[in-house]
Amino acid sequence: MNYALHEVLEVHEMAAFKTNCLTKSKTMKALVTDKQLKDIMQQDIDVSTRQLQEYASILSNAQQ
Amino acid sequence: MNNDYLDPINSLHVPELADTTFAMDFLLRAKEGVRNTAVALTESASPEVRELLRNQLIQGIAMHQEITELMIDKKWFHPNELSEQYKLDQLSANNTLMIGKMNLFPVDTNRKGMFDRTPDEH
Amino acid sequence: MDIQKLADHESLDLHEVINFKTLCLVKSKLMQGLVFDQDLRALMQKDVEQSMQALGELQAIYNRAPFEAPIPQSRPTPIIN
Amino acid sequence: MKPIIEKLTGMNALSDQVVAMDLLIAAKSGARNYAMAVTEAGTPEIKELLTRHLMEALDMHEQISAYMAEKGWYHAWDTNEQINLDLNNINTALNLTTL
Repeated sequence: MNYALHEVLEVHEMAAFKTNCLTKSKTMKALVTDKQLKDIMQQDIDVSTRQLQEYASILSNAQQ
Repeated sequence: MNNDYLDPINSLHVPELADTTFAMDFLLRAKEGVRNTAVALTESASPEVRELLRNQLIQGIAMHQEITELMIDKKWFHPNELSEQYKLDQLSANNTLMIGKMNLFPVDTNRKGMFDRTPDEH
Repeated sequence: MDIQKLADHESLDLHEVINFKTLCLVKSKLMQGLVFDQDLRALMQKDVEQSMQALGELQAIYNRAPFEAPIPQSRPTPIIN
Repeated sequence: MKPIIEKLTGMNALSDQVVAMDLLIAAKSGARNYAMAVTEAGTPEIKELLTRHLMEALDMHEQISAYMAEKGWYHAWDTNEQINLDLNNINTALNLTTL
């Protein structure tokens, strides 16, 4: 592992926050009627999914 | 070291001490600047304001990076070796406490008399 | 609605950012006289230049705050005598 | 599907407006969290990643606030109007029946 402890902790923090957001966006999208809002949420889901995958790879690198 | 600010023994290691302190101040300012700009960005609605703040945010992050690298380079900052950093933290806290105990400005610092009239009035 | 004016909340945040930038600029400028390491000094000078540019841009946009007013020559309340 | 869920959960107050507001607040706190994280990162790789994510969060925030302004759910330039809207929303939330 070549990351500093505090950055790993920050990434962990962001990953937890983003996981929460993604879960909420995925479930709430079903409750939304407006097409435009649905589109924005889908976009948020796509971006968050990719970001979480990036975090997962950093976190697994950081694991000793 | 002793508490006499005029004793030359106290000037030992002053350059290192001063520079680490100033660099740390610089780093903290850069950090706070990035955070402040990001908060302001999430409050702004006008496109011009957003554009301006976004550019300044990117610039701020770059400046923060440069300061971090300089400090690591000069061995003033050890983000990857926590016990090294611990030693520095404790040393600078001790030194600063010592400065805090010194009587640095023994005479009256009121210099308002130097500013109360223009030279022509004499 | 006057499109040229800024919104209340963003003007307040500009106020915060401008004051912070002003303090940073003055610190980076004055501390150059105190530092020993010349690399650090050079970086501070770079910060001064960037901050001056940034502060000028912020001022220009701050002009459009809803509470904008004519700027006096100096501070209105003197502290001497 | 929506009316059924609303009936079942009693959440007919969970309108698009509430969802959009939730998204806006998430984007906003996301951007702030990212700014914190960027200034804690030292490894260039992590810093670049977080900076990119910060910009994406800001894009999302911009998009969702523009959308809400368009729908009349967000009045950036009219504080009084925004306060009226807030008071309305507060009342809606207070009058929600708990499950």
